[in-house]
Amino acid sequence: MDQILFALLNGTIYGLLLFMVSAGLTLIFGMMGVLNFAHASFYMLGAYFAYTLEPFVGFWFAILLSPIVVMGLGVCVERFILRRVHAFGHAHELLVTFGLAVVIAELVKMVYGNFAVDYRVPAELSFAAFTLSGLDYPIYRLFMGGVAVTMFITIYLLLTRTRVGIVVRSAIYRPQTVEALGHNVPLVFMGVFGIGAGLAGLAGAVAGAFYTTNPNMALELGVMVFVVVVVGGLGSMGGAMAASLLIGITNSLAVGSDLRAVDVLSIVGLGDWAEKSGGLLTISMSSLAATLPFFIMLLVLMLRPSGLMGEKE
Amino acid sequence: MTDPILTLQNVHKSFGEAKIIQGVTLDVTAGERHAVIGPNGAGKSTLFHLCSGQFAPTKGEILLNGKNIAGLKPAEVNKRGLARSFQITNIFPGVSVFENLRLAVMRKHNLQYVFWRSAAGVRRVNDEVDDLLTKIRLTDRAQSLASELSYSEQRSLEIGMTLASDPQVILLDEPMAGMSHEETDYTAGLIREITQGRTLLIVEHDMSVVFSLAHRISVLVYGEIIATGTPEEIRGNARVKEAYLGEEAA
Amino acid sequence: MSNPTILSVEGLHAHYGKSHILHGVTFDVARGEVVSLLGRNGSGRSTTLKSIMGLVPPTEGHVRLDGADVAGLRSYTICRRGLGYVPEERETFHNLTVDENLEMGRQRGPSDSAKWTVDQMFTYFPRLKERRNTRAGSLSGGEQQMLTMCRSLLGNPLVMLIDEPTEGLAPKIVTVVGEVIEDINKHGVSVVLVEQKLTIAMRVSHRVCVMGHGQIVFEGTPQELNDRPEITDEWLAV
Amino acid sequence: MAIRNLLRGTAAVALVCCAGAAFAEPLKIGLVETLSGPQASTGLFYRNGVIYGIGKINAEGGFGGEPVELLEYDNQGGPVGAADRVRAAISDGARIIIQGSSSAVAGQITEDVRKYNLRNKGNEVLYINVGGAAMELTGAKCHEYHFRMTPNADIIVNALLDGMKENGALGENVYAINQNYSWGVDVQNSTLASAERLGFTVVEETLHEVNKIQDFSPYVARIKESGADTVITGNWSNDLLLLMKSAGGAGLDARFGTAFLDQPGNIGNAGAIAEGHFVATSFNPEANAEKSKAFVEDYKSVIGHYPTYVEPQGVFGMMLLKEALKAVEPTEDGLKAADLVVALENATVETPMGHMSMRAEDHQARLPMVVQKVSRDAVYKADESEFGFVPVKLVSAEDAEQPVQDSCKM
Amino acid sequence: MNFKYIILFAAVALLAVLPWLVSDSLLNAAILMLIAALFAMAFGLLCGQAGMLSFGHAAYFGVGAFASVHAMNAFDGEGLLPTPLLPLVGAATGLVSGILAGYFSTKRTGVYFSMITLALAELLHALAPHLKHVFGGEAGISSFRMPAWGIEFGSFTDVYYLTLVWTLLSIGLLYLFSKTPLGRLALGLRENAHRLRFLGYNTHALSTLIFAVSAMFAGLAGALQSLNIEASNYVVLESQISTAVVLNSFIGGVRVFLGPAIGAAVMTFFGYISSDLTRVWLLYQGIIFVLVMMFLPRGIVGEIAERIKNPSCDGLAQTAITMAQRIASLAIAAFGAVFVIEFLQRVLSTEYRAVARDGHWPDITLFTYDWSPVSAVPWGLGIGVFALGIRLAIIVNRRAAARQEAQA
Repeated sequence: MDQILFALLNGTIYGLLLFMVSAGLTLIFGMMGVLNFAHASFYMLGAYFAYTLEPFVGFWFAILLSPIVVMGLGVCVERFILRRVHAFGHAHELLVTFGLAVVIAELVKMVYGNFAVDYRVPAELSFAAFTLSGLDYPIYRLFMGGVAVTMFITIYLLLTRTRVGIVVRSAIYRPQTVEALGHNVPLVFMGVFGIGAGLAGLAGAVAGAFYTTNPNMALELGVMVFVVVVVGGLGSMGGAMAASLLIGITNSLAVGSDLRAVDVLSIVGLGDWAEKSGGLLTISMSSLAATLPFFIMLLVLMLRPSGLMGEKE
Repeated sequence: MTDPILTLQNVHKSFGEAKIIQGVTLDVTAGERHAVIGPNGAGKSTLFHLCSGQFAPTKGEILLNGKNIAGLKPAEVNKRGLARSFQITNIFPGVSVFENLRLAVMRKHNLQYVFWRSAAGVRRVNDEVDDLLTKIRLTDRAQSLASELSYSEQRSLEIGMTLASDPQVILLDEPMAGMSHEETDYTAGLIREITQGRTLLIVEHDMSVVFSLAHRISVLVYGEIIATGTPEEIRGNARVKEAYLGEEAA
Repeated sequence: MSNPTILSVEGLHAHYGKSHILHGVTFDVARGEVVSLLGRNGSGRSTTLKSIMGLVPPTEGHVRLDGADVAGLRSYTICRRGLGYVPEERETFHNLTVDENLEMGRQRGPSDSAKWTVDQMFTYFPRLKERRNTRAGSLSGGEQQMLTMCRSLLGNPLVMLIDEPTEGLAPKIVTVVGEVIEDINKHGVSVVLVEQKLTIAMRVSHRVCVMGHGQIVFEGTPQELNDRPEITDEWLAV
Repeated sequence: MAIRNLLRGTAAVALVCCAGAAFAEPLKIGLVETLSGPQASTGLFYRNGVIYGIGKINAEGGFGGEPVELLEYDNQGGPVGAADRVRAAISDGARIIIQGSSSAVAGQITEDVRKYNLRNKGNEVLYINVGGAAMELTGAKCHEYHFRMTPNADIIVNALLDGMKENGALGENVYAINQNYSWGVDVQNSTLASAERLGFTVVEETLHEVNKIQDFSPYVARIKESGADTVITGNWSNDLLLLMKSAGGAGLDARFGTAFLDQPGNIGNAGAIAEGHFVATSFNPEANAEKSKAFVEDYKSVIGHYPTYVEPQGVFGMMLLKEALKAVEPTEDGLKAADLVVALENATVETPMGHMSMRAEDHQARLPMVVQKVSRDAVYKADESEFGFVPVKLVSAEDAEQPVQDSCKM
Repeated sequence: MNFKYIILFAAVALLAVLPWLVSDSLLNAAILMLIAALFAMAFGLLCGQAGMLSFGHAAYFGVGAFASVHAMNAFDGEGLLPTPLLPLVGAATGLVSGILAGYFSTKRTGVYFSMITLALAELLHALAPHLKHVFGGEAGISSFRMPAWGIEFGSFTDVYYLTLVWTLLSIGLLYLFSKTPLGRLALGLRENAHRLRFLGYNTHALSTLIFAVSAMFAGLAGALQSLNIEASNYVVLESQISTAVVLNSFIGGVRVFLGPAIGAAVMTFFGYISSDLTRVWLLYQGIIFVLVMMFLPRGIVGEIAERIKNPSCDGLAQTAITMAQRIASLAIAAFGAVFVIEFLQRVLSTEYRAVARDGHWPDITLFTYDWSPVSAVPWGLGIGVFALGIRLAIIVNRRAAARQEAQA
């Protein structure tokens, strides 16, 4: 029982991390229709900037300042690159962000080297929150979860309770009408892109200390973030949250499970046959964990292309 | 001119709560030019979408040559002999005019899955495209990109493509929208010419066109046909006038 | 009309892609005046409004609002300078509540414009007050129309551009909409109205312009139009 | 043909001029390493070691009186790029191919070299493998022209387990967690095979996806539940770091035995969490301190830093090559590969850790291993942290040696 | 028109005599370029002609590669499938997998289509390591090119001709395909799939077929690669392979027929040369790609074709001069940028950092000169040259614009 509880807890925290990174992308995708390939790069930059700033301003200010720097970068990307490419169509926008992701990854390697940098959870946060069947639960995990939840609540409140939030929500659906009502939509787009990048940066600054800050971290998370956005549904914050948790938890449960298709088939008496045919049937759930998100994405794309909570295709 | 070729029987269409078409019954006789008019939002385009297979009606039957086509896919409807044009120009902008028409013509010859011979080598297709080009008077623009045509030329091309499958019934959705006087006259002549021997169902707002072109007119208001008749009958119909000029219902 | 001109449209041309929709539209609106644009579908009335508003950028011509040329500006600037626009398709934000939709419209507006409050809106349309926390998507067509008008009005415009406000509405609501237009006009807001229902247009307008083929083909008072049945027959009726 | 010869002639003239008007072709060695892309980090370390080693070869007269020329190729991280670069290297005149990072690339190169040699009898090339650790390279895939200068999984795991046992760090319940590919499987098998000899039970073994897992806590939970007191893992890079951090964060009370804990960044990043964990490699500067000191200082003066991670391995491989080259007489065409094969099989070299030689049966190097522990007491600190590696056991080449695999048929 | 054929003929002739002209090493590069070009052409059919942006084309390339390796091992290059005909196996496998994958992915359009192709490829890539008997684990599957038809297939030259024949043949077939009714309909799908439906076409079937044909040629390219390196490894299924073909094709120009092929050949050659020259060649590749997307949205070949089709009113001579000026000024800027990047890379490298630890900054050799990183000279030089180049480019552009203004 504790095992399951543990898996659920971990899956939730991992899911929340995914949410932190995807939150910005889902806003950007929803509003501008751009699947931003460089989004995970902002996540990586967040971690690296925080690492760079930490010696000067300390951990707390570092994780506060780093997202702001990333946000500034995001604003520049939107203003000087995406806006220029916009006229050539969505494919070009998508591809230019892809090129950007390559450039950012290479620059990071050039400046910070190829190995993980020494960016760590500060000592005052390295203790156990509680113990569950003999295992400590690091407080930092809860902190990350807390940041994600706070982020979710803040975005939610911003989107629903503030004028800017209302503008953003309506601009997702009817940008022209919004503009005709006196709102500077290009500025809003730029702002949303910047904030989206900043949120990813915050996620990086927070998670980079717990996991590792290395030049491949964007690559590792990049595709997963797409999966979250597509599964959750375009522009839907709730959808992104649901999809993140779904992927986080299935992943965590799958990793801990040795179940194989053979075992399921032997219930109906096909065990021997399956054992003999081998291949996919004899691979355990845990080895397939990495493929699950793609299965989920395919299913969603086939059955409900607008995503779990998306409103338009 | 007595056999109905296209028949709508008590056709309904709603989108969620909104009832757009509320029980339309209409006979279009073979060989006639039939216009559908009505104020904005009356459901004319929806009616076309229903006939051409874009939407399936919520209720009711649509018979083409006596066979129900309601709910069939657009491609299927087209194969059965009904082709349509679009209100907003709907062509293949990045390829030549010739190519546009060839794409449209090839279907009829069942060439769609052919990958062992050159499209340019099929003489029948080329001849038909040339024919169409002449008909829509675009022969000298054959090699231009469709996107480089003027607006009215694009509309002509649109009509040409509709014609390509040699359909029995043609649906034209506002073919004159956005045209100047001269262009309108030109296109009206074109439509008259090309619909010889076919059945035409047309939605149009330019009344001079409608009245000069149509044999019969149906007036659609709030998803219902309030009158069908010859141009003279329609002109004299009080309910029609009211619908158009908005006398409030007492 | 002794009042000074508030909106002056001069030689406006506009294209939708390849299609040349407006062929030099020219008309003036005086302060406090209601002008109706009449004409059949496709005559370019809606495009005129969109073009004034900057949604379909004019390819040629001028739009002077209170003396300043706003042609070619982005529509949010035009809005802030004092033009309110009520689109034909209503375009309420379906995922937002009525209150939020109204909030979307709130702008300071030019200094000399009439000022409006949400409460005033609710006096016009009490129905909206009852449904203020409902999502706009679930409102009826009439309610959505009221909502769009209120939304634009809260931008405190000098001139309201209203596109087909009565389309598809029940007669009772049509009357209400007509009255509201008259009332906001009394507060000093000028109105450019595109309207299919001639009776309403004739009743609320000070002047009417009839459009055909992207041009103004007749301009005059409702009375003058009444006196010219051939205009009505040629350009408006069946 | 004429044009081609002309071009070649010009190229040769150009080369000769550059080489300082010497007449004999110098021996060319092609380094086909991962120098760009996500896995470039390790490749660059092998490169350092090889460059240092070649420098030593040239310092002692090179080959046939000519300095050896090192050609560098970027295999772009994968077997496909490697295949292509090996061919480029050979056509540029390289007679020896060197590569280290990634077993997949090594697998490709060894096959390519074998095929090339089949087709070009009398004009063979050699593959010096300084890092590919997969068992099959000296097993089913072994051939005459492949030489592994690096310990394989068997050697590493056995040395590691022995060292841990001697230091009382090897518990009775061992958990084997590895990456699901040949290397991980090899480590797992070696661990299982040693259980009886060293008197422990492998309570559970896990193979997981390679470099795809962000969150290792589910695995840590499983380790905890299994009751293991020791974790043996061949994981490298992020997979090791994240596993360790996750275990540290969860307060998992288990000792780690690893093969790649010394990868730069690991100690700096894991900090105190890594303290007390073990790693077995082929070098530690504190073992045989005097000899080692001379080596590391010299290395630093050339490369710029103390040798770390896989660098010594690369150097030792080059040292053995140096000895072998000394024993070979250049022919008219330069190096005759078959001669070098024999020379390598008979070569012995004294590395700072002890003597190292090549086993003729499968071309697996016999080399000493050092089992080390992460500790604050280390003289040489890792990653500018307060931790470093303290040797706990130096295993001689003879003791470290493991039997030849049956599958190897030269 | 004739001019076009002359160039084409000259290019083919050049390719045919290439083994006599270049070294083995370059010939090897040429083989890679041909394979990349064919792969890009297959992608170009799908993306450029039919408008479907696939992010998972490595899957079909990969299955072709593996199928042919298995066939190589099974037939030993004899009997029904002698070595020269092995690519047919790749093509067949590509076709079959393309029909399957195409059926699902073309059910959606736009970015959703892209996501499905991405998901399918990632799934295959994630599963491949576990299916060891098919994909051979991380060591891959190795094979041996057996002699056939009296040819050894041992030397570069043999392999080069084998690749060349198949690539030219395939590109020729792709060209002919684009002329067939189905090929023309691909354009229809790209331009307006909605309209096609109303013309009576089953667009899903059409898309699936086009997808399958594209996958078939991708599989053929994969098979050629297997033949070339005599092995296959599941890394060919990696997303980098999928994205590389997208980048290559767009850099060349995805809408012009030979654009993808030329883009792929150029970029492959660039990678081949630069990866040995500089450690940050991926950075340059990324920068080139971003710049092409921003300033040459039609791709390099596409832009040239456009210039030829719609020559500016300047006249040929003036256009050529302008182009030359533009290229020259951009080359100056590029030199400045490369200088700064290379210098920065050296300063930041671990090697240099290790040497420079004690506050002493040794000189760095770059382009045969020694520069001190703490002096302003190298930085100023690099940035200055870069700025100069950009400035010149702006001046050239302004002049061209002014001339056009004057003539309009």
